[in-house]
Amino acid sequence: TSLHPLALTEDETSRRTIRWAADSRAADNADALRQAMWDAGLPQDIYVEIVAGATQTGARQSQYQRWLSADLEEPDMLLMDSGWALTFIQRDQLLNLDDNLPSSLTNRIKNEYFEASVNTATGEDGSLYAMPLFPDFPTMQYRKDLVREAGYDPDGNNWATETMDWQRFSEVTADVMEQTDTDMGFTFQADNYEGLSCCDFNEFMTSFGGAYFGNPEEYLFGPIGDRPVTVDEDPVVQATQLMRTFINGPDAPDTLDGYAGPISPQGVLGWAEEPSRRPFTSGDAVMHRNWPYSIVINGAEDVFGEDLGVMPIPYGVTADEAQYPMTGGPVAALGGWHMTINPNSEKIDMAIQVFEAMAQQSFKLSLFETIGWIPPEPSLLDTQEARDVPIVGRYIDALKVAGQNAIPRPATAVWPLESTKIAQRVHAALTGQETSQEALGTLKSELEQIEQFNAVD
Amino acid sequence: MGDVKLENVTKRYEDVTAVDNMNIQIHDGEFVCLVGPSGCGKSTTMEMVAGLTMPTEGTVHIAGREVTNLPPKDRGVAMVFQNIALFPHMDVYDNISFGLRLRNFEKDEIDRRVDKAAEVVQLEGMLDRMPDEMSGGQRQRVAIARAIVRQPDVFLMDEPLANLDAKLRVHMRTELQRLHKDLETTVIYVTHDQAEAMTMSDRIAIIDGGQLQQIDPPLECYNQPANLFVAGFIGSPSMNFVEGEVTENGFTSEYMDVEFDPSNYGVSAGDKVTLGVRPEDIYPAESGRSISSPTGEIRTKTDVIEPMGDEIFIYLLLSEEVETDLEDPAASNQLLISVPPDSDVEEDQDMSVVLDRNKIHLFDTESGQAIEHSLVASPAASGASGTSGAESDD
Amino acid sequence: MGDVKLENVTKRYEDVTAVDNMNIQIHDGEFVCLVGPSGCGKSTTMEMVAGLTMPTEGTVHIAGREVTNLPPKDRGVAMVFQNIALFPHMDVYDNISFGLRLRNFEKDEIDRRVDKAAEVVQLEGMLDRMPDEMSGGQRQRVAIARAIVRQPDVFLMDEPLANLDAKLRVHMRTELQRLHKDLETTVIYVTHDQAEAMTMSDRIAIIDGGQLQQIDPPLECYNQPANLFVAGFIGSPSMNFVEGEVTENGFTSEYMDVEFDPSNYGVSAGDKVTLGVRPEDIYPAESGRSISSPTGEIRTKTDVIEPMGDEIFIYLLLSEEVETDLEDPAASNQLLISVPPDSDVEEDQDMSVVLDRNKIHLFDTESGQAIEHSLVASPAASGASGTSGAESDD
Amino acid sequence: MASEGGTATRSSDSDSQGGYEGWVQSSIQNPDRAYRAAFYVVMIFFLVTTLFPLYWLFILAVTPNNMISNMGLLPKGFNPGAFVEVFTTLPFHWYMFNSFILALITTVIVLILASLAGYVFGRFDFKGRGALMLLILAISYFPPAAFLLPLFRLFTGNIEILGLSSPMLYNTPGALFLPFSALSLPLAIFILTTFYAQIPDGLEDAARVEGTTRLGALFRVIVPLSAPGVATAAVLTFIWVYNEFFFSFLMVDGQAKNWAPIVWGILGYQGQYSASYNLMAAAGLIGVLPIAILVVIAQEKIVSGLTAGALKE
Amino acid sequence: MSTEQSTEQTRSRGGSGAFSGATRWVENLNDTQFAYLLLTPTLLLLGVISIWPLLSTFIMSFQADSIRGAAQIGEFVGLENYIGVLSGAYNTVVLPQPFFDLSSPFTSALIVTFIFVVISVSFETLIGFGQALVLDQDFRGRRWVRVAIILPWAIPLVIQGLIFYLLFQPGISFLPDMLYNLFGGLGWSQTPLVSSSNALLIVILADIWKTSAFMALLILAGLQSVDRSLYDVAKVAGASKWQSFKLITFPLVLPTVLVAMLFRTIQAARVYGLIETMASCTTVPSLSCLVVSTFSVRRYGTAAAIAFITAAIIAVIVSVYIIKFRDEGGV
Ligand SMILES: Nc1ncnc2c1ncn2[C@@H]1O[C@H](COP(=O)(O)OP(=O)(O)OP(=O)(O)O)[C@@H](O)[C@H]1O
Ligand SMILES: Nc1ncnc2c1ncn2[C@@H]1O[C@H](COP(=O)(O)OP(=O)(O)OP(=O)(O)O)[C@@H](O)[C@H]1O
Ligand SMILES: [Mg+2]
Ligand SMILES: [Mg+2]
Repeated sequence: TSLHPLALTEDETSRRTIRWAADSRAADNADALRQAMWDAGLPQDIYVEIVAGATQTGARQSQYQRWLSADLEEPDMLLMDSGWALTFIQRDQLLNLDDNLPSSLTNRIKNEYFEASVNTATGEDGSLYAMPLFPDFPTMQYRKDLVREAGYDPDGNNWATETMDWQRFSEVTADVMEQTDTDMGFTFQADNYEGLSCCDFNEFMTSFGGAYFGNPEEYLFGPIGDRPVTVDEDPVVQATQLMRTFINGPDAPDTLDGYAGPISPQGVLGWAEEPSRRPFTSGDAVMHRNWPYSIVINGAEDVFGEDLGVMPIPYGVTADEAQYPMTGGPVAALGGWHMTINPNSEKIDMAIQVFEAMAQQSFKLSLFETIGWIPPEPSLLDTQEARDVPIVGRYIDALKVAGQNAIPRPATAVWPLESTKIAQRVHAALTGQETSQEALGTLKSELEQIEQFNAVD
Repeated sequence: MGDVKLENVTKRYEDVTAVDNMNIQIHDGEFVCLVGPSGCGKSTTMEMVAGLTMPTEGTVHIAGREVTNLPPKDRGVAMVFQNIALFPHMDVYDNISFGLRLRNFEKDEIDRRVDKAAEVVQLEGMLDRMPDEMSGGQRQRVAIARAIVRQPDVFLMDEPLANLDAKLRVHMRTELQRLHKDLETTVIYVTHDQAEAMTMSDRIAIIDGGQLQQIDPPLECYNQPANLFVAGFIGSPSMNFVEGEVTENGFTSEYMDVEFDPSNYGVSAGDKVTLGVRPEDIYPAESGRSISSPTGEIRTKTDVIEPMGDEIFIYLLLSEEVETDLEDPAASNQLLISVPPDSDVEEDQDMSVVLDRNKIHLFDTESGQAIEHSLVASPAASGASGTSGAESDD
Repeated sequence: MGDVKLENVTKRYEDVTAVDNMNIQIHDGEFVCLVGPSGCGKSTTMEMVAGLTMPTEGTVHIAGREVTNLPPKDRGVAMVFQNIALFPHMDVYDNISFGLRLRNFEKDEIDRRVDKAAEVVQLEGMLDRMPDEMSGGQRQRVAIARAIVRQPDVFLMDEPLANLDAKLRVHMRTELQRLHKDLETTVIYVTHDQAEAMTMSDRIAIIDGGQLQQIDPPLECYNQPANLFVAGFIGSPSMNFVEGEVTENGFTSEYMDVEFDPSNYGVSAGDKVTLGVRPEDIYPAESGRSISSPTGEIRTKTDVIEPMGDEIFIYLLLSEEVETDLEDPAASNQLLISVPPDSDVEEDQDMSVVLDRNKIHLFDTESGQAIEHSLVASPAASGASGTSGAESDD
Repeated sequence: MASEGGTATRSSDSDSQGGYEGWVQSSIQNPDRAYRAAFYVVMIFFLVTTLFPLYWLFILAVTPNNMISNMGLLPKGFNPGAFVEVFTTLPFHWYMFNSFILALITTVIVLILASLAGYVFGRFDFKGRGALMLLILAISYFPPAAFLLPLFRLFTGNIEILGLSSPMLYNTPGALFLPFSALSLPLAIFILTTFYAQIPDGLEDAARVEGTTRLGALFRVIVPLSAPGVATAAVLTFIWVYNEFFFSFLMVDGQAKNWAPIVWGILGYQGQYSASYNLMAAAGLIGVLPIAILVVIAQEKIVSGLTAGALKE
Repeated sequence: MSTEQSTEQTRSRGGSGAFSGATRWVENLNDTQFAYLLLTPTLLLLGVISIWPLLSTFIMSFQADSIRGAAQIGEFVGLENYIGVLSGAYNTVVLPQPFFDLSSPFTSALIVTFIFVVISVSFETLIGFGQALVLDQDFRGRRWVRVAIILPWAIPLVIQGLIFYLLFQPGISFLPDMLYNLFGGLGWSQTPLVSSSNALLIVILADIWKTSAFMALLILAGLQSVDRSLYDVAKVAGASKWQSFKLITFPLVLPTVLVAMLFRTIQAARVYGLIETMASCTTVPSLSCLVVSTFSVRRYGTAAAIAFITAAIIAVIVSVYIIKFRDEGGV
């Protein structure tokens, strides 16, 4: 119908097409994915057309928003960020999987998938509205060669599963920097953007036992206006000050004593994922916090290969010492994407078949292999097939730890606004415009106002 | 059918009345010249005929139908614009053939007509020039060619020859006349060249201040001007005027007297009248030319002498005290005469002249209306002909 | 000091030579008219003096210094453009005062001069009009005013009066002459109006095909044209030409013979010559005018008759077989004469005419150069004066 | 004698002061030379400032993606392969094709509509002229987001008028060129109004007497004579549409076969976290090529002195 | 008699009578009717694609946000959204940045937008004029210089953002360190893209870089349309180059310049994409940023209200233009 030369030359005649709004990574590997689905039992006459869609998660969210609000029949399936799938679920804009998928499948998801992921796919009524396709957890990547050169023994000390606390981390980093004459120690993301509030800062904060809204088990997803705002508590302040210490060194104002520094360049204040990865990839940094996609890049043979080390993110306090459940220890912000079904679709039956295929082990492993998307079940990570996957397979252990300690962002209807405020204030504290105390105090009052104003009545 | 009729046509701009209650009827196939001082409304009149300007009041008829609200393209007119208005993005060929191409003429026919027109205006071989690569006169000729390739009902030509040299003008004049004759097209023609107006037109319409002063055949306008304005305007150099008064036995003024019987001409003693006489109707008394009815000798003194090649203009002072006013040759205290080129005159010499009574005009000084055009023709009954400013034919 | 000198000036466009090796010297304070057929290079010459067009070859001097590469603003010239070119975004006042404002004249002085100029061109009261609210003639007058408010060393005027009516032209003519006299400015003036050229200029430069043909005082050009082109171009109606041959005892052609002694004029039997005589130098034999030295009677037949008001043109056919060629009045087989307006002539009547030997010109048919301007003046020694096309003063 | 320079009121000016013949001479010649020199300095300044960011883009394109960090003024490594990879990674040429076609359609629509509107606004005085111009101008006051929601519903068949639902234009060119046309119209109308208003009446008159209709005069005389303005309006519209960001992104799902424009192609090199800066840069440079060619062609139309020789007035 | 008329008649009889009938009808309309006839297609397109959507958005601006339920928009609340935005009540609880806040000017949308408009439009006009004057000259290689100068305008927004984002990104480009060493003392940040004031300047710079070409192109067209013979007159009248420019060129291109400035002002007042691709709305909030960020979280009522407030502010600026330049402009 689009009368485009490309559409006219396309040959899909013999198959029934179903459209899946995925992303460019899936679209780039469309043929392999289709093959994997067929291999996993999808009837051969079903042809899954993969639409890349917007690449930025925010843009994608708005796009889905428009599609679903306009009651479009297509695309039939949508790949949704675990960070905001809930908002669609809460608005009743997705197909209830409990009612449509075989219960064997839904039960398996609920019981065997990473719990944190499932939480972000479950509605207030307890029904499943999305099927986690893959989770995403950041890890700490490091230059094994440099670390060794400085006299450390990461393998011997089992860094891959038993990460260190921030203090030791800072010392190691500073030491390696100095000994190996490396420009930068630790690169991470502290730009004034969603990634700071959802992830980087969230990790620092949670690893000290802090939380945005009190006990995460209870309040992570609401109720808005009826939960405590705890951003001015000590762990949160500490997290901010620790980040400042990394950037400015312990002698600067509003920092923590006892940590080594500065180990991070001022640049991190303007860096999101890619800018922060580049110095690491080009060999100018010792430590780097990032998502698994960058493991694939940095672990490639022509970059660091085996010299890339991966460990869970360091911690401030252990889970036991932490104030709230789900906090403390080597936390990792939860990312990842879910599969959902457009309730207006005329091909729900086909979509269900696709879901079933996607839930097969073989498919998940092939996703892991072709794109590097981590299987959503911890058990799968233990398989040899998983370990055999090139590059990422080497780092399964660290990823598993991260997955088990994943902390989702508090994605509610007001999260986008709150996220902006958190990023702004934290960033202001990091750049030294305000002290951590001041900034977080203000933040608290702002968040409280937002919660109040948008309270569910 | 290409007769043109303007009925009570008025065109007012914000603070100017360009054309004021104009009534003209031009017959099919007639060649009418519009003349008048700069700014008198000639171009405006043309534009209203063409449909480019909407009259504020009144109606325009062409070929018997009212066209006041018809667009130009449906009026069957072709026009040469005073400002030339070539299409600067088209070469000469395209400019000339523009109207034909619009009408989907065949290529051959277009070529034929364009070639013919280019030949008429002597622009053969320049068909691929752009307007900005031509001289002023050449541009004007393109504009003429553009109009004449078409064969409209009415030709409107607004000073089409203004930028051409004398020789080319004569040539173009005959070409245009031939065209007029061949096509039997009505032509309305604005010119400031008296020779053109005299030789080309069937009738001349003299306009002043937006008002029609007289419309009559050329010689009639020359010999029997309807009023002082026409008398002064037609003829170059202009008619000499002497203001004075009627006495019992004729005309008197500070500088000269002419005898006649006032009752013959419907004037009476005390009336303010102006006497008009053309330069060629004044003769040096000693020239020895025999005139049937001369006036008495008038004593003057020569002042400025302008040899023109084929004749000599002499400014004669009627009074000792003043100097020649070259700007206003018709000033009351001076006479301009024209003598053959071989005449032997010098400045500041006394000269007596006589006027040809046959050719003396009398005007009412106040209204400017003509009273009589000859002090010989007898009865007052004939009156002045053509005195009405408006068209007499309707 | 405002003398202007063009030395070997040539201007070539891609495929046209607009001005061809021109040498002119114009003295300080002189009033020179450039005349010539349309497209002959007058405007181009002016533009080169003004500095708007760079000569392809040659040099331009103004006031004694070479200005060939000087920008217009440093040449001290003011110009009236043939295409008028008013500034469309300025009202009349601003247009006229443009040059003065550029020179930071005081407001009072500007007002004074603008008022004066507006008065000269009779545009008082129109100072706040915009150009597009004016008639063609009014615009042209603004252009003149714009030039004359300034007091430059050299005035360049390119057909400044083309769009004005006869009366206004006469007025403007005198005004410009007065200005010229008052300011003692050099004036170079392009006109196609012979009367203008004759009355206004100190010398007339006749140009043809980009080449200077003659530059001499007006009457000299009229009476002693340097060549056939000048003879035919100057004078309206044009000189009559009859091509023929020199015999032992004079001139002979198909249509007429004129007797003279060839040896007196440096021609010899067998030479192809062209005889030229102006319309006013031909008289009907019976007119009874006494001419000092008439030729024998020539039998002709009247054909077209054109009454002009102040004179009548008669086209005489020298041969029975042909028709009058109105386009080329100088065609060899016909004569155009001018008679007084009261003459009694009709078409197709026999008429014998005599020529004034004093006023007969002889030209070399091939080269076109003048041989003699009078068949009375005796010795061949005097030769033809002013035959050189180039400036004789340097 | 009376020369201009002698006028008393004239404020002191340079060239009448005799004496320093040489100085005068050089002051007459030097300004021109100095002017020329200054001109070249200015031109080079403009060239450097406009081209430097493009040079930077080129550096990015030829530096292998992983080497893009700590960049200086020279590329690190040299990898022209990016210019090929651009096409193998994504059907970038199809995105360019889509943008090109959309820009073409829009430009044609806009030029036609804006010509008509510019003609009446520029050359007619009629009741409501000012108000209408303001209304049209006012449309451009609004951020594009203000149109989005209703338009999206309109283009996805969600609006019912008299029982008929609006056509489903989502993922078709219509969903793009319609809003493109509507949003680029105001600028084009104002540009053309200005230019058409400047064409002397005499030329339009001449065309009409020669037998054109008013519209004929518009398209045969006024439009060609406003070539600089029309070409500029066309170039501006074309480029704007070619690179349009907002609706391009929202009115199609991003597939080349669904008429997704170039912005989708460029963003396609960007992942959730990772970005192939080198490919984006290469794509940016490649994407600019059609425009550069267009400008070269269109500038032939932007020629000077179009009205020269037209009028004597 | 005359042949033209008859030829014409035969042709039109042979041709499409309906068409010539329509032409005749059109030609006979009076000016006002004719004007509206020609405006019809434009008004139709704008009516459906622009005006109708604006009206429905206008209605939305009087409705409450609905960020949770399935309904896109809430109940009618009158002027509440406008009051909330303008009074500052929404500053924290709805908007990511204050709408107008003198105490933190660089995070206040109105002030940021204002600074952006004033600085970028004035520089773009000056530079664009300069570029147009250069391009108007005749010199060798002019065609290539022309292309070069116009090229920035052809760079897609995303790429423009990329260029400047990477240019000012520490760790990627040499520039931030260099600038920090030079201007660090003056408060220039090591990470300029996250300092509101620095980032605003960079965004302005990027905008000037790209959009001067827009101005240049438009002004160049104006310059090219000036009748060359007027310059001849001016030259002979003694005008220097500067005087010709001031008295002839400038007044004659003024309408074009005004149109260019007018639209640039309008566009600049709606700046969003550039900010988002380079520095993000969090750092450099503009009015449009507020619209988009509220819009993208489904606060449609608020977004609509801010859109109309933005339009109203632009309308105020535009009326300044119109009143000031009523005579020169085509408006
Ligand atoms: N830009 C140009 N390119 C080519 N030829 C030109 C150009 N300008 C003028 N010419 C030619 O040069 C010749 C001289 O032109 P010029 O304008 O000097 O004539 P002119 O004597 O002023 O004529 P006119 O009396 O018609 O104004 C003409 O034949 C004209 O066609
Ligand atoms: N648009 C206008 N606005 C105001 N007045 C105008 C306008 N057009 C013409 N006029 C005035 O109307 C009068 C008649 O103008 P028109 O052009 O008809 O004169 P004209 O007889 O052709 O004169 P010319 O011989 O100088 O060309 C003039 O006084 C002129 O100033
Ligand atoms: Mg006129
Ligand atoms: Mg000329």
